[in-house]
Amino acid sequence: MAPPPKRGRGGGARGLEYISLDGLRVDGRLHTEVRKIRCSLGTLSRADGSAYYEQGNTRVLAAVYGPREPTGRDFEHDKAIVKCEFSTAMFASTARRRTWKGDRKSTAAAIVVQRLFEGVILLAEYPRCQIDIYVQVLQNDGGTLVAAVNAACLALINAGVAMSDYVVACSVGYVDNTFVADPNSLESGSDRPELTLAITPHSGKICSCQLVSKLADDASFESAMQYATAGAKQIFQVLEYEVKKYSLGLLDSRGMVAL
Amino acid sequence: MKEKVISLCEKNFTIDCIKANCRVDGRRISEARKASISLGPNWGFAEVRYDRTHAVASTTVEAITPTPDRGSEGSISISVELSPTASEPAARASLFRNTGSFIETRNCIESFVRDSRSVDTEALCVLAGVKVWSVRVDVHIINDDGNCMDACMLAVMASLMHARRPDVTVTGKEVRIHAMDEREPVPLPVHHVPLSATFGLFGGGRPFDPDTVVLDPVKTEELASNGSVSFAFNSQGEVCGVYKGGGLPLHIRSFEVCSKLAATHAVGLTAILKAALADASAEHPLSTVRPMLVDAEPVAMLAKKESEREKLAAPTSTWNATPVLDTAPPDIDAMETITRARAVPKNDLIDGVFEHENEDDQNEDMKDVGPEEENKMIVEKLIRSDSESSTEGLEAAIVPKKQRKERKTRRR
Amino acid sequence: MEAHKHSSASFTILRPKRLSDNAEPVSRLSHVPITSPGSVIPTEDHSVRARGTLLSCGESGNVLTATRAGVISRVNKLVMVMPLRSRYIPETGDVVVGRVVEIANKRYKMDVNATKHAFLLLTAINLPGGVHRRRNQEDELNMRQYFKEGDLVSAEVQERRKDGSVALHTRSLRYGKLSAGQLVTVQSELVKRAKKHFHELPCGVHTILGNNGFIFLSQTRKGAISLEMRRRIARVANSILALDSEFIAIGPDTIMDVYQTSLANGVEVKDMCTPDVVKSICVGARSMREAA
Amino acid sequence: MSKRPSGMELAKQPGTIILPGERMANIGDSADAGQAVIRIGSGVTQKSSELLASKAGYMRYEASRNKLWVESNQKRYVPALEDPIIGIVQDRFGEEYRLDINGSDTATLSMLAFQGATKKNRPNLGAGALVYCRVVRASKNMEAEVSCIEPGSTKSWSGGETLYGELQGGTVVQVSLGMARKLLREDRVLKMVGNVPFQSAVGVNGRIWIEAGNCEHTMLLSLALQKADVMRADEWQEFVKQLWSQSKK
Repeated sequence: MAPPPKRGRGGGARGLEYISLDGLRVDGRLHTEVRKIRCSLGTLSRADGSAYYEQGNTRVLAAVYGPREPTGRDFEHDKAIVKCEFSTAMFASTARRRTWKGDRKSTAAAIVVQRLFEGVILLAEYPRCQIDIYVQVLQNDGGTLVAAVNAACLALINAGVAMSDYVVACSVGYVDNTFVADPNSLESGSDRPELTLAITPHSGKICSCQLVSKLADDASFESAMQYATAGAKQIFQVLEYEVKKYSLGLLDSRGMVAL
Repeated sequence: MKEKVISLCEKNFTIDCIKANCRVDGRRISEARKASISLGPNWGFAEVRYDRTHAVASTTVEAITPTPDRGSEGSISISVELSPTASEPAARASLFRNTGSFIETRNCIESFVRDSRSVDTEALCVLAGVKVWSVRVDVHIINDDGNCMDACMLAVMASLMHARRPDVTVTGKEVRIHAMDEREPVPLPVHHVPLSATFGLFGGGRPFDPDTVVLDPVKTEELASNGSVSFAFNSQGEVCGVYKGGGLPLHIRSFEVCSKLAATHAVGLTAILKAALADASAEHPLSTVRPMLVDAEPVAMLAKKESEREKLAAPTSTWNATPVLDTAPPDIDAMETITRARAVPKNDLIDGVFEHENEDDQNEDMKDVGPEEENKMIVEKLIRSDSESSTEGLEAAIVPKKQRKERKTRRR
Repeated sequence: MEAHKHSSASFTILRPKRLSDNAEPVSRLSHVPITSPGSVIPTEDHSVRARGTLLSCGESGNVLTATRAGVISRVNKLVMVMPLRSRYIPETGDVVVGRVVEIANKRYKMDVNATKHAFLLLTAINLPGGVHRRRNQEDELNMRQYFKEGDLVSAEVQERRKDGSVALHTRSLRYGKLSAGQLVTVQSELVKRAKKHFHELPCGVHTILGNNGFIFLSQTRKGAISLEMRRRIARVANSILALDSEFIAIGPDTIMDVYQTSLANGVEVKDMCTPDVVKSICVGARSMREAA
Repeated sequence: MSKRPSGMELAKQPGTIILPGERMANIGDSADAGQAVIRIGSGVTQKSSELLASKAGYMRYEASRNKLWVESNQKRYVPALEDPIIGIVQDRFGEEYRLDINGSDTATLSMLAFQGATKKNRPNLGAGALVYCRVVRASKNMEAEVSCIEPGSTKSWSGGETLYGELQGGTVVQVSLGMARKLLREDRVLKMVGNVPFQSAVGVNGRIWIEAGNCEHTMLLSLALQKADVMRADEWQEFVKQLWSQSKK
């Protein structure tokens, strides 16, 4: 005789009620709203390109070195190679957790970020070169991969690497059988479906898409995609404004407007 | 790690063929290779072939005391190995097996099978806090001719559906596990069968360029493509997982084309899987509830294989430049020891080796493994299986402890 | 969802490099055509595509999109995007300061802060004593006497080859090994291309403004460097770093502006690096520049 | 066993299948000096007065040059002098290209080793280019060297009519070495492959380059060739007929 089945799938560990009656989520957002984003470019002086990115309580720092001479032996003679390293600070989440360099989660995230930018960066412009992307998660409140992708995109733009388009990521959770854009760590429990989508905003193409665990039959995959693209478009507006402001700031201080 | 060297003209040729909708091996763009599944004599041993891509999976089920925090849930873990025989770069990379593309395959399969709740871990609980079932699926990619992702996924699901766990009676706090031959073994609680379809992506990298998707790419297409996307659907048409790790940005339209194609492909695959399961359980030798004696039937099966090999090795017409290298078959008494060893239901690759021998395109296999390695493999297996069967007696039906411990240490 | 007004950041540890991050420049310079990767550039039909842009054929004919964040500059038919920040792009005739990384057969591999190492061929350097002859086996053997790994060398870009590699030469008395001085690294865009790159600053400091962002400071007179001269070199170095962090064009005039302002404000050399001091100095220098 | 004037009596008839370790010939002791020179090819080793096979395959004996070797069927190519092979350019080092020739090591092709190439006017091959060339140096302990100069031909490489040089378009089919040698010797198979005009270049290292007008015909040809390697003659002819009839639909 198996133990009594647990109360419904969406109940969550502490039986918390995720979406209040008037449709507000735990942190007061609507189900289509993305968390508040604050980011800045060129925060590190040593890196070729760097960006600090904050989405709600998730804080990420990205640095780009390159394009430069390849350090290892594996390089392509006709195009650049992209290498990525993803590390989470020990103090990032509530419990102090020591992560080793090669542990599963960070290598998986690093591979996604690397493959993502291999599709967007114009690699043919830098033959036999290497572009290194380093992402450091400072504070983790869910959606670290999304924040990492957006931060790496800003850092690459800051480094002046040729890219065919921005890459903007957004994730969608599924709580109390409604889709919620940009779930925080509370809403993205382990046994709930979550879709992480990265798109190129101008052409609307899909760069990377990861859906974890089965969608219930009524929730269709297409509507999840629409939520994610809408969220990504919101984030893109903020990124573009930030880059515009940063570029104009540089031009203004350099004083040479018409080059 | 340098992939197989593919020349520019081969690459361009592959892409032209795809544009003309007739692929390098004659298939249409949305046509997959025929999957053939053969479920091995032991429970939970599945062998899947997509033409030349060949994966072997095996499931072991074990009763363990659960970890305190998840006391009432069983566990399922999947490990995917790229065996050095798969392809030349794989052989060279035997030291560090975690090449980029390979880690992606493993993570992807794990998320498709485990996170999509295909096997209900709560139903794997024998007695909360005391005993739960731990299911371990090991997949080996024997020969990689492109798209080993779908082959592994199909192998994992086939192996899970075919696996059996010993029956168990719980009286109060005390748990009694019956041996496999005492009580009819029980299948695993598989709720739905997610099966994956992988597409190769082709197209220029620029923002507004059109892009094409190709179902089930072969090795040359995989090398010529710039990215891949995998969809997992079950036969009810529910999406169980999507993985696109980057590479070529894809139009929304072709993304939807892929998901529809993947849905229909999954239905077809499930039908093949069901057929294979049906005839596997019919002629399964171990299903009879008789004590484990030397069973005459396997010897007959081996003799049948022997005669088939003679037929193939008959002198072919001089025109066929490739004579079958008739390596002398191992002498009869060595075969005897093998059959006795086989009585113990442990999944040893040795059956796999013989099964390869009498596949219809036997040359195909000999060719890929190469005569020298093939001899080495057979000899190595003979020595190992002899030492194992002679040193420890024919213990209880479940996998003998020594080998399980040894497998555990090798695992960590 | 209106764009987030970027209030002065509350986080203190990660202050963005640019101190004045208020939105004021956005309104003042809104007329400047700024793009970022992927945004479409309006083009007439006869325009010719150049660096920093990408031509792709969309549904409605081909579309020109930018590949970097920068200023769209149109020179009659030519449309290109000038990136604001990128690694040094060598041009023939540039004066650069390079560091020897490796000695390969008959050439020195030099790091010039570019995407690839530049090569200084053995045949393109002046042999000691200015002797002129063909390089033979023996020269090749004692290449390490001329320059060894880690040495700083001032050189000129001789040519850019088809496959992107860059050749340098030190075929004039101005160029050669640099010693007894300090190297300051800045962003290469800030160093304007000028006729003269070797400057004698009024405060007695000799500077080589490398186009690739490597600036070498040394003493004009030969002989031992006095304590006072070391302090002056340090002050020049700090003022160059101040200009770099404020992203102000670096030339002998702007360096001297910051140098004088820091002296006038009585700022000690050692605390010239703190961010707010840097900001006040640069604002002072700019106002002085506009006043003059 | 026939006594040959060549001072060696064969233990087996040439053309039979021979296995590693079997005795192929007996040289007799070195006492009766002044014998004809015996040339040993690939797959044969000498053990005191006997010649043993070291590879499995067909035993071949060429009376005119008194040469004995074992023709075996493997996929890994061992460079031999004057072999026409197809190489893929991997990289460029200084004055040479490094070619992958499906062998144990890469081969080098000098940039000037083209028909009528000079320092200024020479072909510029990128990585991944396909080159049809001839082995000019093959020794066990050194890298093989290949060249695209055909002795006795005066055409220049840029004209495109030379036999050796870069191969453009079409595709490459990987077959076993035995099959490639057979195709080179008598091209009965090539004629039967398909009734479509096509160009082909056979490399002894198991690579065959074929190029028909459109890519569908090339694909069908490559399929037929791949299957020719593994199927028996009658099965294969039937397969080819069926292949071409399908494509007509």
